[in-house]
Amino acid sequence: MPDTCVNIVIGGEAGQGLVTVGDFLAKALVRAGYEIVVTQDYLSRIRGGHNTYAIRVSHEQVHGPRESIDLLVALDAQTVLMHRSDLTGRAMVLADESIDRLGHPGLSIPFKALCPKPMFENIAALGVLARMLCLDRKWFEDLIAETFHKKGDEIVSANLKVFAEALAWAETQQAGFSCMPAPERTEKRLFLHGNDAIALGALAAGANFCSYYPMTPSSSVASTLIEHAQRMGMLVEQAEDEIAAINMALGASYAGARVVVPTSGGGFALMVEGISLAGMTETPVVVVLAQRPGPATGLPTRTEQGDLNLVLYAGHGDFPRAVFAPGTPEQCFEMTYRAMDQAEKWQSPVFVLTDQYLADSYRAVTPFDLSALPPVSAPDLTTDKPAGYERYAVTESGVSPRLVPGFGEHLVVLDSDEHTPDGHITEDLDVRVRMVDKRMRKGLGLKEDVLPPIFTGDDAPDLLLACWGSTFGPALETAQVLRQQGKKTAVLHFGQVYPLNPDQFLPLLASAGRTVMVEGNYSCQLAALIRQETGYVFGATVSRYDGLPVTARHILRQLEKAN
Amino acid sequence: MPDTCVNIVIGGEAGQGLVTVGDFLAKALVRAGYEIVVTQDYLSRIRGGHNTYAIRVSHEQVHGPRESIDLLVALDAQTVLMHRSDLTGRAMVLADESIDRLGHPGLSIPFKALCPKPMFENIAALGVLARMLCLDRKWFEDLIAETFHKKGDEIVSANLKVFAEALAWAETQQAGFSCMPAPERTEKRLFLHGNDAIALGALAAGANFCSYYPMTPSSSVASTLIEHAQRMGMLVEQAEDEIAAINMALGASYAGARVVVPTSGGGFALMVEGISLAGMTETPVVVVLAQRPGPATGLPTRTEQGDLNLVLYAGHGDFPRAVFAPGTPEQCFEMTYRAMDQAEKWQSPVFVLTDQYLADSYRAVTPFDLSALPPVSAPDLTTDKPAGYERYAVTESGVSPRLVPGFGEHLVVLDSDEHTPDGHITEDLDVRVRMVDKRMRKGLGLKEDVLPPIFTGDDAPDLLLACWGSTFGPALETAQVLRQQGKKTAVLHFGQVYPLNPDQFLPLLASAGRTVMVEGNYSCQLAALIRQETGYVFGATVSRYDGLPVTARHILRQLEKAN
Amino acid sequence: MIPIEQYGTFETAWCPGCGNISINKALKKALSILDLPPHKVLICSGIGQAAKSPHYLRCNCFNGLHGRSLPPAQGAALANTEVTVFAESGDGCSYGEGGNHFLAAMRRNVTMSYLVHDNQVYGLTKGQASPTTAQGQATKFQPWGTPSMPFNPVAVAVTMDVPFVARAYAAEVDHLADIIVQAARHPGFALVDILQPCVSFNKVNTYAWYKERCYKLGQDHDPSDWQQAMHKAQEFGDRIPIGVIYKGSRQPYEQRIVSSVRRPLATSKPDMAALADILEGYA
Amino acid sequence: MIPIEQYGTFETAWCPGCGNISINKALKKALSILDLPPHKVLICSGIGQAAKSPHYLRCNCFNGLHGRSLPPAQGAALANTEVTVFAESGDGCSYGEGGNHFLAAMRRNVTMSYLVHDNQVYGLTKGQASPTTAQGQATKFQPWGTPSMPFNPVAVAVTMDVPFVARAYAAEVDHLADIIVQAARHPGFALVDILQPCVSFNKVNTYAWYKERCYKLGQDHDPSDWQQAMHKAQEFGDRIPIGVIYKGSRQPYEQRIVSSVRRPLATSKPDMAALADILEGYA
Ligand SMILES: Cc1ncc(C[n+]2csc(CCOP(=O)(O)OP(=O)(O)O)c2C)c(N)n1
Ligand SMILES: Cc1ncc(C[n+]2csc(CCOP(=O)(O)OP(=O)(O)O)c2C)c(N)n1
Ligand code: SF4
Ligand code: SF4
Ligand SMILES: [Mg+2]
Ligand SMILES: [Mg+2]
Repeated sequence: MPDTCVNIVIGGEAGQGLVTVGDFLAKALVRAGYEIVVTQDYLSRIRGGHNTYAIRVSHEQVHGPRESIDLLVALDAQTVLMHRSDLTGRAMVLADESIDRLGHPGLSIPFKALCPKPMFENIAALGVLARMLCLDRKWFEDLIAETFHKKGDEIVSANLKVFAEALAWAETQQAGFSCMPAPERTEKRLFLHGNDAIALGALAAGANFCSYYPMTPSSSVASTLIEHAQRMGMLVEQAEDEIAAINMALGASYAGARVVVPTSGGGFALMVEGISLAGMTETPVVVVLAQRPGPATGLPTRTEQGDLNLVLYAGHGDFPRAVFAPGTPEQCFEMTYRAMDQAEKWQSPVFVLTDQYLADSYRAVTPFDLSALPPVSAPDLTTDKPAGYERYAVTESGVSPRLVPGFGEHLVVLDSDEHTPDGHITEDLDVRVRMVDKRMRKGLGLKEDVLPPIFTGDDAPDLLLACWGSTFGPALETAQVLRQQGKKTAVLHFGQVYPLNPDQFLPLLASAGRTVMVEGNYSCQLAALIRQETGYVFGATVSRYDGLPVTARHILRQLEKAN
Repeated sequence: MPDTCVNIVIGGEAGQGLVTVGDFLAKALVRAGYEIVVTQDYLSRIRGGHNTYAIRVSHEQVHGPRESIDLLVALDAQTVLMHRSDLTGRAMVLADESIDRLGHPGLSIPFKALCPKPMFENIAALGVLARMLCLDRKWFEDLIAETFHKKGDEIVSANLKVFAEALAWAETQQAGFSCMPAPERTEKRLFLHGNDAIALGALAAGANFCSYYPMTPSSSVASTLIEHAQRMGMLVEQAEDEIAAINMALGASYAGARVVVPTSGGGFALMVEGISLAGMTETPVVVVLAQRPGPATGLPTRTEQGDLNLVLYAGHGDFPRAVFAPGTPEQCFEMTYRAMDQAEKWQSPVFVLTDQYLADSYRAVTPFDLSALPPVSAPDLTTDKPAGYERYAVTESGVSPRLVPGFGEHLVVLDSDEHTPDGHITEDLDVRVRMVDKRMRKGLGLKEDVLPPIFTGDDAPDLLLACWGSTFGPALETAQVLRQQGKKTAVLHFGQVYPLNPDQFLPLLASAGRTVMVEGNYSCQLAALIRQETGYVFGATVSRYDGLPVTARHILRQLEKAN
Repeated sequence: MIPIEQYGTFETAWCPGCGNISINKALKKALSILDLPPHKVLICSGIGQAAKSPHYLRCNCFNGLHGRSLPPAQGAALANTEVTVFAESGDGCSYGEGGNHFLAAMRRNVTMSYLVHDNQVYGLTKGQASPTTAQGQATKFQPWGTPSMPFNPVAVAVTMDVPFVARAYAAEVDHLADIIVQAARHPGFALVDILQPCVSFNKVNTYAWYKERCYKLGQDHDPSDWQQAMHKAQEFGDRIPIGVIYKGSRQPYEQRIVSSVRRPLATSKPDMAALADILEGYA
Repeated sequence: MIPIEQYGTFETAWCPGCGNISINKALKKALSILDLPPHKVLICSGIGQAAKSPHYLRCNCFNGLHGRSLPPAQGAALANTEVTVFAESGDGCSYGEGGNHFLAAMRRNVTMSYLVHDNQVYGLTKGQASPTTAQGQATKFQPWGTPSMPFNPVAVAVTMDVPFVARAYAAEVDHLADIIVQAARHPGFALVDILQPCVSFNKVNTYAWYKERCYKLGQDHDPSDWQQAMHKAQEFGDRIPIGVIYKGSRQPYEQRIVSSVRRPLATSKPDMAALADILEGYA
């Protein structure tokens, strides 16, 4: 992989439009059939500062971000200064002619000359990039037409003109950048980031109610839902705070809606009592928690995997739950879909844990086969025997019939206090025991349904890298590198981190020469959970907590240190 | 113990005054030199229903509650019906003559004849009880005088008269109850329940600010503080909600107050983000969490030990903390005192976990030696070098100098975002790593300071009962019973449940033939934590989650089942 | 009119003489007048003595968390058009722990009725000051007198142009029932603050205290006149007006919901063709 | 008067032209007039663009959680009499997430000043509707228009008899500085709602929009007259009055604190003799 892929980094101040350039380019690359991994690194501010948008691209599968830069698009002088040490031997720097490239090879672009107005500079940059990457101009021209379509033909052609002129200018330049191998694929792929995929997965599963309170990096789940709310008939409400968001969702779920609640760690911390209410009242709810570094406000726009413990133990008292931790946009879609089903099936709170890196990471995604999706559990609307209906009838599975109020003569009674089978408050301590047992039995069902971790790589490997959530890709890349070095390596990715079914992974761990858990947090929370549940102790752990995504280079360096 | 102790249960409706009778009697017993364990079992309502106040009493040490009843004071007919199956062979039932004793031996008391007004019935009952228990009347007479002192001499003598007449009437009755052996001790003891002791421990350590939101069973920590606020100069404020309570406390702590925040599980769930803020800003705070059964509102007035996981993992992101779990009122005092010190010393959130049973359980407590208390850490008011002051200076221990704002020219800057040593918001990712490392280093200090678990009983025992918090007493009693049956038994009580120092207990666990963890929750949370931290797996677990305190009988039965 | 018996009779956990008992009676009466069978009624409550109310009435009931009666009520009302939604809770729950939801619900204006049992004290937790306790009033937890000024929910609701604002008195059962009927029929968010004697913990605001002070608003009060309403909302002392204080006409939230949302949501299934088309848009 | 330079100059993370910059200037000016050296100033803030303010000013600073500027401010003000306490945050933080604390602080009336940077939008999270966003105003997250009615903090504060209530405009730096000085000098809780243009996300309430509407209250406005104050508090449309809207005279919380509490609490040590005596009482 090292040779065939190119890492493009666009750097500049917030507000300079680097996301526009990045999104455009990344989407064009996907249309052209390339594989990409986008990494967005930005500050908690609206203008100024220094942000980057990195696109790692290849004709083959790419798994994660990379530090070294092959093509640096510098929207300001700062960008050259800050990233020059990461430039590879073949690297080129693209910048306005007013910016000092500090002697690095590249192009000094005459933006002023190429653009009638500064607002066209992004398009001009794309023209130059199209040339540098030997991309067919049609990918860009199509995108320009689609994007500016609504603003009228004049705007479209003005942009097309700038694009063409920039491209033409670039063609006159010497600084050639060796073309990437052309991708073979021709099928359409989707251009999606993790949060898009989560929102779409929820919609596919029938989610029709979302209450949220804005918080980076979860907000784009809500905004994607809002974007499609009109067509999908979803009701989205911005709540006054996170407590309202979760309690409103529970009320809606009780009343028959299919609910999803996106938030981040600090917001989720405020939902802890509500989660306990979901557990007690057995009301389905899917909470999407997009992680960022804590404690407290921490680093609001960066990434971390530090909130696993929080979702595992959120809520006072014991009750079952499930926690998914997708590693790719595909998994974001599938697992959110499954989370919606599991929440309803086991009438429990279910979590989807993602993080800023994955949330914002665009990829080329094979279109989802909607017709192949399994059916999703749903509550019953009504019953033949309304008089005898008991919301909390004690059953063997622990799951009681869940009816929707108002659709028949049955009454649906929920209580946050301990309750009798018909839902009414009780202080009968024998009933209490029966109800705890009933609720906890659902945990067995959740465990039977658990998705096995994905094992990939060499059998009986010398080294097994375990990981969860977004660390999947970097672990895969590390394994690839090590295999190239002749080391039998495998990856074990936990896409569902709770419950755990030891039978699904203990034999695999046992088959490995050495096992290492890789986590994007300080204390290696999944390793601790696995030890708690199974006694298994990993040979070593690799952690990261500086706010950046785990990368193959990071893992390899830490592995060396640990040796 | 079985023979020399008497279990007195007073039963009746809420509002009938059973707590008055119970408190009076229990206090008289303590003054008379007896040992007691009080268990209060009440409903979440103000009038009606069925409550009990149980006093287990002996001239020797008593450790926990007991199910079987030797003396049943029935304030209503319901009480006889509900508890008749628990009566021992020698049991007596004391009730008004209008109440059917259902054939059980006892006394039918002519309350109407003995009391000029119904309000005197409690005092009359005490007269009869004094006689039944062969207690010196002076203990009661003193208490009557002290209690009614404020209401004037007339009320005092009216009550004394009723008491005397009831006593005299009881002396004329045949139904003798064999006198308990007289206690030998003559020193004064204090009549305290767990929450009293927690409040007093906090005051002794200099707590001078308490913000709280009422919640059973924590409210009596606040009310005891309020009772002494005037004399101790404490500022107590009822907040608008729990979020305000914790954040107000953090603001006060920052500004130089010594703070304590009492709450229960559901209220604490709302403080989770605030705990994370305490972790990030390194602001000392002691949170007292009085546990009750969850999830959600659960059983508001009953007991459980279900919130250990919640305090262990409350807050998003990693940061250090300490958790104390006292087992007796003495430990409540000592450990809250220590918690105040540790919170300040390590500038971290520190928890005192108690539960409804211990919170409400009065005991005879040896007076605390205030002069022997170790000094308590305190923030500095000012510095010689105000200009260079850095609230988060990076140090080897992780602890930075904590100054109080306003007492000198230094500026104290706190931030919930990641921050530079001087406290200002930063997005410098190297600083981030240094700050995480600094904060986490405090965890090592907290670990060095950890209180070892108490080991008591036979060395190299056949059976070792591990426990934490209020389960201490019942475990001790169980050990006593088993030892009498010839089984070498020991108890290992974790008074501090986090951090854990394995060196302090793994050898002890290894020395035992069999180990059993006893916990008042469904999932045995401490056992899971110990496995996570040490890999140690207990031979068996005993749990209880019906809302009642763990008792020796419960443990013995579960042990039998597990065999 | 539905026969009142349909709403059932229940043993309550309330103290004898508690004002909650009359409120429960009035609510049943109102539902009967509203012709709402039990299964068409959905009541969300918080935690406290008042919050136990929906257990003492046949209805769909979501007895949630302390302070959180309003969010689930709004969620349920938005999701389910088959039921008439009420939220019911105590003053502490509603104006203390739940204050932020109260503010937001007034702004949001979802059609539902909010029945607050205002006993000016925390009953279930044994008598602490609540947000409506009079300043200076002593309790076991506020032995030097409640330090804060009491909250006047009615005045704040009028200020915030809540479309239906009423003050009622528990002991005036028929009057209260009539107000509840009006509240339920009014589009948008309706607040009924119900003065409720707590015989166990509030020894100041007793039946006698209220009886001396409460008077019914008559024909001369025009609830559509904001100034008059504000004036009456602030009258709380020697004289306390009960009745409908204010009536406005703000557009309820439901009228602003995206038209494509098919309510009740329980019957709305995802349009997979539309979704396929949306996915195409990402290509 | 303290030289303004003492409060330092800082690089900010705000957008060029942001109203926060003028507010920061006005606050420094006010502190200078108030003669408060940096170490005698304590500012608590929440999270948001506005909440970064105390980092751009030499002072004691507690930059806490989103929505939670008021609880630590009150805690600090109660604990520490050596400092003058301010809370400063955005409209979302103050009236959205933190609404319940706002209600309680108004009732509690601890002496401190609350400076709310009211840009009628969530700035830091990129432009969602805030509680003060106009109904119907479209945002990326509210593409069909903000559904809720806007919150009028000034009117609610007047209704709740907050002793000092003002509305100010960021661009009127001297006027704002003067209001902050008055707020800090007034005993009890003081609210200053500061209209603040957000050049990045609020394209409706712009400098031009405010300039056209804002006018300074003159001598003819008597802030001690509640009716007049309420009238001015509700004026928010074609004309927006800025200045001190209301001045009352409620007793501040500090005057109700138990006399034995020795403030600042940092210097109060436990009286062990008293405690020994208390313990005796349990014997
Ligand atoms: C989060 C949370 N905090 C506190 C409590 C304890 N609590 C239960 S009821 C109550 C007060 C009830 O007062 P109010 O709402 O006025 O109802 P009332 O009992 O007076 O009818 C409190 C504080 C709780 N259950 N949950
Ligand atoms: C508990 C919590 N919820 C949400 C957020 C995310 N958040 C940060 S700032 C903000 C809104 C800020 O709006 P406002 O208070 O008006 O300040 P502005 O940025 O407009 O100055 C939000 C929602 C958070 N940090 N914490
Ligand atoms: S305590 Fe008060 S509010 Fe509660 S039931 Fe008794 S009288 Fe009613
Ligand atoms: S986004 Fe708005 S409020 Fe935030 S700094 Fe920019 S202009 Fe100011
Ligand atoms: Mg109340
Ligand atoms: Mg704002």
